[in-house]
Amino acid sequence: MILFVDQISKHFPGFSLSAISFGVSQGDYFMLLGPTGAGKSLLLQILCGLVKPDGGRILLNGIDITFASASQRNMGILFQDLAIFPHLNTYDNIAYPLKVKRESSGVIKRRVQELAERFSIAHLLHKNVNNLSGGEKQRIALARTLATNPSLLLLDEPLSAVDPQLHLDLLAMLRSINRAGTTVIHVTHNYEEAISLASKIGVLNQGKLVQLGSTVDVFQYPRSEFVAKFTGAKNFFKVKFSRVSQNGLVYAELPFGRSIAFYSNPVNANGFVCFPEETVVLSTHVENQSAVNAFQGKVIDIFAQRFGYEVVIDCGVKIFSRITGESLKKMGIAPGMELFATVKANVVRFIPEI
Amino acid sequence: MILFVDQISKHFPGFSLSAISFGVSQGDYFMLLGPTGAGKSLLLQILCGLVKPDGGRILLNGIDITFASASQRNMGILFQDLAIFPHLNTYDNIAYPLKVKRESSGVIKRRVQELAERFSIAHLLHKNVNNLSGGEKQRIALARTLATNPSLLLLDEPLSAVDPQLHLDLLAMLRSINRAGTTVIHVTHNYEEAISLASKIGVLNQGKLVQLGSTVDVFQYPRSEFVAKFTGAKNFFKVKFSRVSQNGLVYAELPFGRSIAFYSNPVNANGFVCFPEETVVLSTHVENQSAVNAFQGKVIDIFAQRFGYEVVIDCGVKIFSRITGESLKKMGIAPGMELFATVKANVVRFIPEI
Amino acid sequence: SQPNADKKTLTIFHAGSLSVPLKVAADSFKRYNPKVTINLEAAGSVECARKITDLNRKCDLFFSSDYKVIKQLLETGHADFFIPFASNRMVLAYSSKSKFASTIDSLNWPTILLRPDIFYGRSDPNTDPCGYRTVLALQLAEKYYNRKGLADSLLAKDNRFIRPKEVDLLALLEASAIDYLFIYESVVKQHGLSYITLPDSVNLGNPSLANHYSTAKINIRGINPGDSVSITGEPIVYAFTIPNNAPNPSLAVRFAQYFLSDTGGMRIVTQMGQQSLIPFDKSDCGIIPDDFSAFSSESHDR
Amino acid sequence: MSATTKNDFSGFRLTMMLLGAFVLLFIIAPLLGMVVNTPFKAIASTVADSQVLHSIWLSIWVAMVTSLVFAIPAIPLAYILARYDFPFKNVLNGIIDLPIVVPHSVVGIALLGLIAGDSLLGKAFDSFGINLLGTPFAIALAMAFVSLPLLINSARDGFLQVPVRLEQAALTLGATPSQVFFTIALPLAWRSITTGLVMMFARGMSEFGAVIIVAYHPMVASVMIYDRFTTFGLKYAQPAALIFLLISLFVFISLRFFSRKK
Amino acid sequence: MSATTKNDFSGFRLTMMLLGAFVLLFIIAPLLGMVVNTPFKAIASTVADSQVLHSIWLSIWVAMVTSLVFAIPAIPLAYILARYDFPFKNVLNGIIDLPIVVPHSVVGIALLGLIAGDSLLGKAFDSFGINLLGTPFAIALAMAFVSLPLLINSARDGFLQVPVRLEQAALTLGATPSQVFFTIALPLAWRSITTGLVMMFARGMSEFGAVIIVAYHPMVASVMIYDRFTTFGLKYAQPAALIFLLISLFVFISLRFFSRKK
Ligand SMILES: Nc1ncnc2c1ncn2[C@@H]1O[C@H](COP(=O)(O)OP(=O)(O)OP(=O)(O)O)[C@@H](O)[C@H]1O
Ligand SMILES: Nc1ncnc2c1ncn2[C@@H]1O[C@H](COP(=O)(O)OP(=O)(O)OP(=O)(O)O)[C@@H](O)[C@H]1O
Ligand SMILES: [Mg+2]
Ligand SMILES: [Mg+2]
Repeated sequence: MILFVDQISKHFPGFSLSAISFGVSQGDYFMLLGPTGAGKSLLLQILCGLVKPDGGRILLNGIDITFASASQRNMGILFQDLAIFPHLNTYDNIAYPLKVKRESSGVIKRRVQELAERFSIAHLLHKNVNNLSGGEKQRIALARTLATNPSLLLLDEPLSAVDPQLHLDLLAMLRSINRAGTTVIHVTHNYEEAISLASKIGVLNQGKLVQLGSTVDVFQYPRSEFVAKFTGAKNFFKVKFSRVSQNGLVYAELPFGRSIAFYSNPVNANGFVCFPEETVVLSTHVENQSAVNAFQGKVIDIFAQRFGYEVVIDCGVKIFSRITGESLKKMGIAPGMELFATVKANVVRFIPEI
Repeated sequence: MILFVDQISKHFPGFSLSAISFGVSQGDYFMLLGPTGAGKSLLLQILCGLVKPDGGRILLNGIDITFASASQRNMGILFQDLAIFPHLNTYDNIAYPLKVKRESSGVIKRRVQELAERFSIAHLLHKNVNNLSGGEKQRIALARTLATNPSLLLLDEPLSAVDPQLHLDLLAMLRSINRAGTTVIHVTHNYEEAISLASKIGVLNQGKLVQLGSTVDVFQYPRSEFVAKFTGAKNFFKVKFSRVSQNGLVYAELPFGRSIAFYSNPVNANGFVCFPEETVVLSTHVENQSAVNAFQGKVIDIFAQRFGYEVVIDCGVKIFSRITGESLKKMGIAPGMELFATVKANVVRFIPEI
Repeated sequence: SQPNADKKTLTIFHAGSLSVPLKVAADSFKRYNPKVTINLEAAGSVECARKITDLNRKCDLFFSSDYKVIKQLLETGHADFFIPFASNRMVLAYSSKSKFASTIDSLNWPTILLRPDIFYGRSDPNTDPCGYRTVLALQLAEKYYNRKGLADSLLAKDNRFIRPKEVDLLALLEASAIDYLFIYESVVKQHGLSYITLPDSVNLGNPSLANHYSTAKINIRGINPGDSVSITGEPIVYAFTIPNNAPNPSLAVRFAQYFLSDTGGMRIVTQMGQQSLIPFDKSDCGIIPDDFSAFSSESHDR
Repeated sequence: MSATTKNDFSGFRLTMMLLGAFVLLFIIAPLLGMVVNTPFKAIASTVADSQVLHSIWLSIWVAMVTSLVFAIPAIPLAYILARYDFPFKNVLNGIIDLPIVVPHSVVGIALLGLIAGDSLLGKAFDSFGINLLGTPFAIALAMAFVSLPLLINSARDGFLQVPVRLEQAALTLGATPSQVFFTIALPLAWRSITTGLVMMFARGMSEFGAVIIVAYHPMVASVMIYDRFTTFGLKYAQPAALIFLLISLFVFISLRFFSRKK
Repeated sequence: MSATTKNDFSGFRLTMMLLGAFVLLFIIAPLLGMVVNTPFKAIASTVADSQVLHSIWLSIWVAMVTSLVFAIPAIPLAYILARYDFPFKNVLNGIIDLPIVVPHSVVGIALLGLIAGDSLLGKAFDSFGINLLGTPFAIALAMAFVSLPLLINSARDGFLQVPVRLEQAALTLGATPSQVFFTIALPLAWRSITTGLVMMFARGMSEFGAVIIVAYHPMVASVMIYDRFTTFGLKYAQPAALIFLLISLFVFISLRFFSRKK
């Protein structure tokens, strides 16, 4: 266990981080997810020693570093706000951690050049950093953080400002750094990033660690609307068990009071239901349909998606349906229209609460 | 035509924006795409009057505003770096544009409250903005920009720091603002954002507007690797026409010297080819396959994707193949392995150059 | 003759009005004693005394524009004697830019000074001997010109232009803030200004009119805040002393001797517009060291 | 490792603190010497002296009014120097530093030339029967001249630190340039401006050489202390100086306190 | 609309410029008056006076050395005041402002108590046969005392403007606190520190009241100008003052020029 976070807490008026505990092993890629304002950045700052926790311990390789100075932890951190040194040019920004470690100038030169090439910023090396673009700055900050090959890397939304092409390249780079042995803790709002990098995931919500597990566990069995939405599942609701019918259908209560029917093995449990957008069928009237779940509502939004269109129907909660452009035209769906959204019982997935 | 940008150019040592021309009509949602450092933020700053162009004109509703003061253009701009006023709390930041317009305090109060609720930041209204999270700051800046209902909205990566759940809500909000008549120019690196909002797209690369058109045009017929990758198409290559075979197969030369065969109507044209990752079949030896295109290469990366795994094979260029977890295991694919990537001629799409 | 003493530094505190003669005297003294450094420190006479008594600064010689300042030192034990060496006269100085510069003379000046469009300056009687001497001279002028109330009405006028030292007044004159000012003849000469000489019975410069001068009187602030002392008119008498804690008393004596000699300092002093009082009257001057007995009137009488 | 960590940190901090303490000592020792050397009784009796309090009060209010009045044009000047570029700006910056270095009596004399009877200003006021010399106005000019650079320099540095981006943002939000100045630049440079104002105020209060030439009476505190020193000696000057210092200290602390609140 | 736009903008700018010009005029007019009133011949002959140049040179080098030497402890003090919180910090800030306000002769008297023969320091030096009074060291102390607050205040404000985030970033990149100070805080506060240094240097050069008490000789420029004034009058003092000002101006412009380069 390289890093062990034990009951860390920190209180501010209006926000608290409470009793966060998790462990990260050598070589792990730990992805930290959570809604904005959940405390992710704060947690990273506690880990690297910039904010002192009110309670709890942090063990690094078995040594208690809760109160060790930030400069001696040998963690690399990439700040969300980048914190690029405005008085240094790109070269000197990247060389900074090497210079303070008093590396020889030859070593520094080689290393900076190498990093600059890896991040495609070699042409910016002697530029004033203040005029650079958002993505350029982000890469400089990343290169600077990696310059000393820290054994534990803390990344706070490291790729939020880079374009998709670079994103792909940088993902590959982070992957290879991690494969080469660097342990990473990474905060992101990007599902692709999470799924293609993470070996372990922690979900933070309102200062609490609400889910912790392997990538598969967390994304297969989301325990919160947040995680579900994070994976792209848009129709995800918390339900309360109500009854089981004779034909094995389970009935549970949705937040807006209506029931939903589905098949499930552990029957009398509360939990979450979810169904893919493609399985939601829209119709102007319900008759002659095998679906047991038909929710009436009003179309509130229609927008283009990678594949077809997404129609949002307000049935108390928002239900998303994905349809093709042709269906959209044919049915003449427009905002404000009254519709039925029908969901077959066998497409509804139930995730029991633990 | 609400906004007409005519031959705008701006020169810096090491970077130039050259002869940018485009028009945006009332109610358009103009999405500006481009790799990092392409000049997108610079262009927005020229539009809103903070940077004076070296040449060209900007017409707003027919009036030349090229040298009008920024404070009188009535455009709302959201900066990439947010530019939140550190000495004001959340409330006063959002109220700022209303206060300088000398709205009555009752109006201000109501409007700020309304915006705060719309952006779910009502609980932050009386907080010091300097301690807020990245996503919270982004929403404050957005609310502030929208406070005066500007008729033209310039957004520079407005949702890069918000979580997926909020992202969805804010997308819907931007859509409804646009539908209510506000013209928007929006810079993004997010494909979902682009496709679900844009009515028109401009692609900037190295200071030049390289593609301009409707969403469908641009994404269906990408004219650059950048746009193709932006849409998620990973196997996208520029080709040079070489010959047509008797059976109607067109042969063209890929960047790495190898030929690729495909069917195409306008035959003797240069252009781009692209093929979906799912259509790339991997095999350890080529025999008894109907595919004419078999590229030998080494596996350089494997990573999880929303659906299955993505294998990257270096055949001179990187070819991406999407396979299931089972295939991956069965074939024992690992980095460094030599493989053949075969692509059927009929899955290759050809986009002629104009 | 004394090689060790030659290398020493002589520190002289002196009244601002003695700056020029002392500088010239010091320069010529150095010609004979090239290794001696002479540091002249100019300040108001009272200020100089304060440096000695309150600040414990050490000096080898102290030249005052009023012997009475040194007398105070005698009382506090900082010095044992003083040597009155020169007189001076109060004059009315002006510049070419002063109003009525072309018409003023030693008869009409009181009339002109009383004009509301004319401003004149004087030093503060409380801090500067020149200041109370001006007041005394105005009282004497009232008598001399037989104009009752002249002193009071002049003293009531232009109080804005009272300054702690006479040199501050010169700045006012040169900037044309004032048209006239009362000051010592020697200073005016050294600064190259025009001036009107006042009659001997007014200018406090004639030692033989001591009795007449003593008819003027003024109250100024005393030793402590709230106290006041009465000052009676006297002839102007410049004096110097060697304080008891002088670092280089022997060198100080040598300089003083040079200063008092007819061919040395006294020639310079008279050239600069003052009247020599050498040989001086030893009575009431404390315990004069033998080194200076040659310059006293007694020795001359003998 | 943890041990060296702490050592390194406190080593640096200790050095900094020792160095800082040295300067503090250098500033405090002479002041403390004054306090120690002044018998309490002398202070008590001096406090009762209305002239002393009058002079101190005069110093304070004239210096305060001067700082505030001159701040009105000085702060815009500082803003211009921070925001706009023009030829010979370096020379201008150099000229703005000059008043600090001008010998004080030379300042007094130069100001005399400005306000004395035969100057333009002097004549103008003369026609109303007002002579500026010896008035609080003259004192104010002397104070202002020697102390203005402290405010201008401090304010200019303050404005230079305000990110231009924030002013741009305000502009795009519809603020006029003057609104930008008052709502963004000024509040964000406020700390430096306050420091400049306090230094200007303090420097004005201490001015002696220039003030005494343009106005011996009414006596400001520094003149009063000098006057007491020459006429009555150190014994009487020191308590007055001490009272002046204590009142000043009180004023400074309050000023800083209130300025921080803003 | 475009018309009002421009009007509004230039209206504000014009007001700012007029206000700024007013202050500039106020600073420049007296200086210009001096220049105009001084005949060129007088300047030429004064330049030839070796004593004048000596004094000016003495002022410059002592003030310069003083500023640099005292910067070594003053800058750390400023950093501590900017970064750490402790009780009575407001009082400390007030005390640091005090030297500006102390009447200059009182400073001289207080310093006399510190270095005169019968003081601790005085005795220590006396045992080596050194009398501090009348030495450049004494001058330096007087200069330092009156001018230190200008540096400390300016530097403190400079450090306060440096984002703590950048210092934190440096720490996480492995820099020790002292490296953070030298590579991040110091360079980013450099402009304010330079301004403080220039003001301290200038203020030191101008000091008269305190210097004349601890060291009339060797004469610094301000004493020399006073001496010439009392001895020979304004005619002789003014050219010396003018030369002093011109040299100072040159020094300031060069200092600003070089400091900006850094
Ligand atoms: N020093 C502080 N004082 C007061 N509150 C603070 C402080 N630091 C953080 N907070 C609060 O902690 C909360 C969490 O902040 P944090 O930056 O960790 O969020 P986050 O999870 O990183 O969000 P995002 O995804 O938007 O970056 C915020 O609401 C903020 O107000
Ligand atoms: N004031 C300036 N001086 C010099 N170069 C500048 C200036 N402003 C912008 N540039 C250059 O223009 C280029 C484009 O910058 P810009 O911020 O517009 O990129 P962008 O397209 O917004 O990128 P990103 O997606 O990373 O935000 C950058 O490489 C930058 O170096
Ligand atoms: Mg964050
Ligand atoms: Mg950008």
